[in-house]
Amino acid sequence: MEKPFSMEEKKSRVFTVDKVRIENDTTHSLIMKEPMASEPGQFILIWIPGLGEKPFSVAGSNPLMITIADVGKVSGQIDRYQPGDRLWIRGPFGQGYQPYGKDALLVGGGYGASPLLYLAETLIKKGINVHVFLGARSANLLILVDEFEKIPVKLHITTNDGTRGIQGFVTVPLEETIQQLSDVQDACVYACGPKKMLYGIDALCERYGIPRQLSWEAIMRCGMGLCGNCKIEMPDTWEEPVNKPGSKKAWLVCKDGPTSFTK
Amino acid sequence: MEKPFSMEEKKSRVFTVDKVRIENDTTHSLIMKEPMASEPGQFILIWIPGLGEKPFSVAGSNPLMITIADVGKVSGQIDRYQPGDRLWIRGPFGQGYQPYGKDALLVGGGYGASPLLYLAETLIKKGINVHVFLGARSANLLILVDEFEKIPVKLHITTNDGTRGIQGFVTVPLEETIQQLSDVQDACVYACGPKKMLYGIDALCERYGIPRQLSWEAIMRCGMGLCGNCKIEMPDTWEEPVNKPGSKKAWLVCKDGPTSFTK
Amino acid sequence: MPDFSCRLSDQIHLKTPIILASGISGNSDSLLVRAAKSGAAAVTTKSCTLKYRPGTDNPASSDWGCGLITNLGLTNPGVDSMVYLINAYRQKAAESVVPVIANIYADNPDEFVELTTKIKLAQPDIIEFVLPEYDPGLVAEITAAVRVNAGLIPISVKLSAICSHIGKVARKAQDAGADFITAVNPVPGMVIDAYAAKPFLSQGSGWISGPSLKPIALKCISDIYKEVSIPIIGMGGVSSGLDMAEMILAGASAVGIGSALYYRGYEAFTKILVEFEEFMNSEGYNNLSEICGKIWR
Amino acid sequence: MPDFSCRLSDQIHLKTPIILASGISGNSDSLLVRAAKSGAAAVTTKSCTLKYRPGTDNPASSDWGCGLITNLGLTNPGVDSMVYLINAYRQKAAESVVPVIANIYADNPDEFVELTTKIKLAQPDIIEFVLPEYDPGLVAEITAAVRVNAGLIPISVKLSAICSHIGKVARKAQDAGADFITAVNPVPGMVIDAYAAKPFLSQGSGWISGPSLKPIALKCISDIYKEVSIPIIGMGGVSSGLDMAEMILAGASAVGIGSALYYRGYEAFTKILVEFEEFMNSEGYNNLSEICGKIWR
Ligand SMILES: Cc1cc2nc3c(=O)[nH]c(=O)nc-3n(C[C@H](O)[C@H](O)[C@H](O)COP(=O)(O)OP(=O)(O)OC[C@H]3O[C@@H](n4cnc5c(N)ncnc54)[C@H](O)[C@@H]3O)c2cc1C
Ligand SMILES: Cc1cc2nc3c(=O)[nH]c(=O)nc-3n(C[C@H](O)[C@H](O)[C@H](O)COP(=O)(O)OP(=O)(O)OC[C@H]3O[C@@H](n4cnc5c(N)ncnc54)[C@H](O)[C@@H]3O)c2cc1C
Ligand SMILES: Cc1cc2nc3c(=O)[nH]c(=O)nc-3n(C[C@H](O)[C@H](O)[C@H](O)COP(=O)(O)O)c2cc1C
Ligand SMILES: Cc1cc2nc3c(=O)[nH]c(=O)nc-3n(C[C@H](O)[C@H](O)[C@H](O)COP(=O)(O)O)c2cc1C
Ligand code: FES
Ligand code: FES
Repeated sequence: MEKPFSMEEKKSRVFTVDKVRIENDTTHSLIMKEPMASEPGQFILIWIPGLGEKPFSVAGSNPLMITIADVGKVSGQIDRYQPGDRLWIRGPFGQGYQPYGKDALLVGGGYGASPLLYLAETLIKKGINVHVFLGARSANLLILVDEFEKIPVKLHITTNDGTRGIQGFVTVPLEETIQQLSDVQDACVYACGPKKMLYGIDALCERYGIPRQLSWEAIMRCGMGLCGNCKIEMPDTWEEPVNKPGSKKAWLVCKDGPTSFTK
Repeated sequence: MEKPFSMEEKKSRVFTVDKVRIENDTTHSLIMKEPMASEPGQFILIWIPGLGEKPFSVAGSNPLMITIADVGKVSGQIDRYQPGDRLWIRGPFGQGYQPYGKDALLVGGGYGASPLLYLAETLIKKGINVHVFLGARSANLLILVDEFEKIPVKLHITTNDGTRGIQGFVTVPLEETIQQLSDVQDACVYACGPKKMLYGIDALCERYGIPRQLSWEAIMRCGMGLCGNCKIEMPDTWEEPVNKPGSKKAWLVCKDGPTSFTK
Repeated sequence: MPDFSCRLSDQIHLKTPIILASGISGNSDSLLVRAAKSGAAAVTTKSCTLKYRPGTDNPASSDWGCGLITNLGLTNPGVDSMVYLINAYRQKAAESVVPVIANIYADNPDEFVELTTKIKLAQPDIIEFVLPEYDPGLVAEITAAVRVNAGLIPISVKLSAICSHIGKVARKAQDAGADFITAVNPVPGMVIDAYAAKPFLSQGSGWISGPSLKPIALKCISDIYKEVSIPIIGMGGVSSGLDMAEMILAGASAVGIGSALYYRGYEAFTKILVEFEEFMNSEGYNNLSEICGKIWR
Repeated sequence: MPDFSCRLSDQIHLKTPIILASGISGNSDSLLVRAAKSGAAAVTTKSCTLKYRPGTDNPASSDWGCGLITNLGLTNPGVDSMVYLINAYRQKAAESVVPVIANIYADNPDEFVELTTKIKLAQPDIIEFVLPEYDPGLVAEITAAVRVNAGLIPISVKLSAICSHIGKVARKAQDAGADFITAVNPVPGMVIDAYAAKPFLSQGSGWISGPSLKPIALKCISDIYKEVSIPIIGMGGVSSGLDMAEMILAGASAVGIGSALYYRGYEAFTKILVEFEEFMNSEGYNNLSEICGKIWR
């Protein structure tokens, strides 16, 4: 009988900031000197010794990149980091997005767009057709727009106040695009953003019968699938996998997720 | 910084006897059902639960084979084993023989011949020219003669009482063969047997300036290079490697050995 | 197939010997349901205290290579909410329900009396309690107090691997009325990040569980087995069917798993059981009592 | 290059902080010489008792995956031969000689007095002793007895990771006259072979050393550091330069290695030192006192 796990160290390692890119007033990206093998949709834990540790999406793996909105203690500290500064990072953790079908519809709300650039690049390499939908309350809260403009994707922008792109929610251009798809079964929506947006997108996708992969957030403590703190309930449309009985009402973002896949 | 070791389990595993081959009155070989990746000259530890654990040379690796002389508690118990019986084995441990030069002179005293058949096969595969010298007090104490006769080696047999082969010590035909070598520097003597025989062979080799690899025995306890129980002093001809200062007077059979290499 | 039914007492029969250990998912009724549906033969709630405890800051846990270290600071909603949670678990689990072990923790005998009285309202199948100290006198006093107040509910004393003379302490607990011994709680430890020149966990130190705890736990369980006649719920580093076999061979009647859910997910329950069954079959064992404590026979 | 010189006391200066732990090669003068020549800044002899002890049957040790388990049964030639052995070591080491720590073990204070008086004849640089129990009163009594009889030789009390309230016990030892604390001795454990349905070691149980011991040792050392003002010789699971850094950061003044000789051979001393130097350089540290106990500053 084989041992069911490998004795690798999963401790935090030191990473050094190489470049800082400002995305908007409150959001910036850190590009590290070191790479970290990972998939889009996975997350890492960043530790600031003496301050705390928080999860962030992988926004690029070679070198490792993260996009961070300054909202509090840890993110605020990271916000001040300059090239040469060090961070302690462990990971990657969780289930990433899986490339699926021939059309990909990527939806990002606010800093939820952070893993999508990395995802878009990965999908393009696989020959998948990529649409990107970025939504925010206002133009100054959008992120990564310039970066998406540099790669071969069809970009759709919405703001609630109409300061950039179409006025309204991302779901509007998303729905239009879904309607134009030749085969919804051979396409997939990939979304990342606030829970409310994810529920909305899930309902929309359900209506059109289109597969979707949603990336969820929750407050994490152990990050190891033990404490139960990151538990969320999945939407009713989400079918419970046979090998995970009971998970529908008790899905762990850190271990079952952060991405869910409904086909 | 990498971790300096891998967290693999080195615990005993269960092996099952497949075949038993009688070598002489007191010696027999056990051929297991399972293989064990190993090199000739390495040793394993055989545990008989409730009885004890002792080191034995690897006499074949695929499947694992061992050749055992019945001299006491553990070996006596193993002597009674039949196909289907189980043994607990860990290993391989230690430094094996390294193929060297174009002529190989293999010398076995008593059950010391046990790793030599496996060694001979390995050397032949590398295109090395193999001589085998088997010595024992009497014909009935020789082992593996039939097996050596089946493979392309030049076989020399000596017995102290002349009951088989040349009467006398193995060192006699060994010395003759050394004298006939075209280039002693491109040849190597590989010996396994009682300490006295090894000292003798070492002195002979030193006289002719021929490289030799000697396999030593000692009473082992930890088998891990910690307790110091298997410590022996190497002959004066043995030069201390620069990365092992002090080892000449304190060489660990379990870790530095069991084979030593003097060029 | 071997008979896996596990009779802990006249009242407590488990369908298999595998149990969800305390502290793993044990603050959520729906996660307890998930554990039950995933194959746990009994589930244990997180240690609860009289009042709500928010727990510690992150980092609160880490995989340091040979095992885990955690210090979540006894995060729990307090005993009143725990009673509610246990009832909710039973309701949601419906026909999947398995026995529930309610774990309580207090600093002193008086608090234990209050906790026992309160948790009893949920009618847990077993009340398990964690001791603040292993002074033999205190162990006896607390055990007796819980015993009296638990009424008909069986009680289990949970001992830590750092409890010295653990066999003797377990004996004290048995004499004071414990129905079972749960062992072990993890050992204290500290992971330091040399580059940060700081301990990794926010609290400095934590508790070591998982693979590196196993040989320590096996020693404890075998020491306890030699001293007591009540059943032992063994745990500490079990993550495979062979680990489970070793623990039962050392003297455990049932086996808890915790860290294994990190290594193998909720599937750990069925995976470990399948492996354990393979072992039982290959060795020709028919039931658990054949192997319980067998290393001593 | 950072300054590695390690001043344990006015009398004891080590050229680096790396020490050969007790029980590893410590029954052989020529192996102690080998350790000294391989880079040990001090060597410790195997625990010796009043009389010769043959030790246990094989199997006496194993690598169980996360660390080692050993129970060699205190094999040692007895104190009289140990005195001879220490002298032989000094003579054979000649100019490679490094300080020698003589480790003694007894069951009771009287025996400790006799052992101390005898081992003193070898004039070891430090007398280290292993306690039979961690009862604070006994710790104080034995320490005081050794202290009085050791004369001018500094003494170190070696504590085990299973010693509960280790900080307080270390404090007792300091108050009773200990010059150093050595910590830790390994934790008891048991490795079971499920197929054999037997413990693997001939003695049933043994002691767990190596990587899995490290976080436990770090916690002990930091607990001790907070309670005492005398230097700590830290050990337990150190096998790399980073491990060594962690142990010093936790409060050790010097670091012992044992199991690392299994993982990395006698080369462990220089390899660990080179790695430690890399760490010191990369972090810009200049000497040991800058990092000793730094996690608490
Ligand atoms: C799987 C996962 C991936 C994540 N990926 C990213 C990422 O790529 N980029 C990123 O910036 N963050 C990401 N987050 C969120 C991130 O982990 C932190 O929650 C966030 O940075 C706040 O931490 P803090 O210590 O700075 O704030 P805290 O001091 O903990 O909180 C400060 C205040 O901000 C509020 N707050 C906390 N989180 C959020 C939030 N997410 N949005 C708005 N307000 C909040 C709190 O309620 C509080 O009032 C991710 C979270 C998860 C679970
Ligand atoms: C590296 C190494 C490789 C070895 N390879 C082999 C091998 O391939 N085949 C093999 O049969 N043995 C081999 N041995 C020897 C083996 O390990 C045991 O020592 C031997 O089997 C005796 O164990 P026992 O428990 O049966 O005897 P015990 O009960 O321990 O001893 C019984 C009696 O036999 C004597 N005795 C012990 N060892 C020997 C010996 N080697 N020769 C003669 N008398 C002895 C003892 O002094 C004692 O009087 C090897 C030893 C080492 C160190
Ligand atoms: C994340 C986590 C939280 C725990 N919380 C508790 C707890 O609240 N009460 C308790 O008695 N034990 C708690 N434990 C200890 C476990 O119940 C168990 O005794 C220990 O982890 C050993 O088993 P394992 O190696 O299978 O994890 C916790 C363990 C972990 C890993
Ligand atoms: C094989 C072996 C034998 C030991 N013998 C002794 C001993 O006789 N006396 C003692 O105090 N410690 C002894 N120890 C404990 C070590 O000195 C040390 O405290 C422990 O192994 C932890 O360090 P490590 O993880 O570097 O091995 C022994 C350890 C090993 C591995
Ligand atoms: S954060 Fe603990 S289970 Fe997910
Ligand atoms: S047998 Fe212990 S060092 Fe070789």
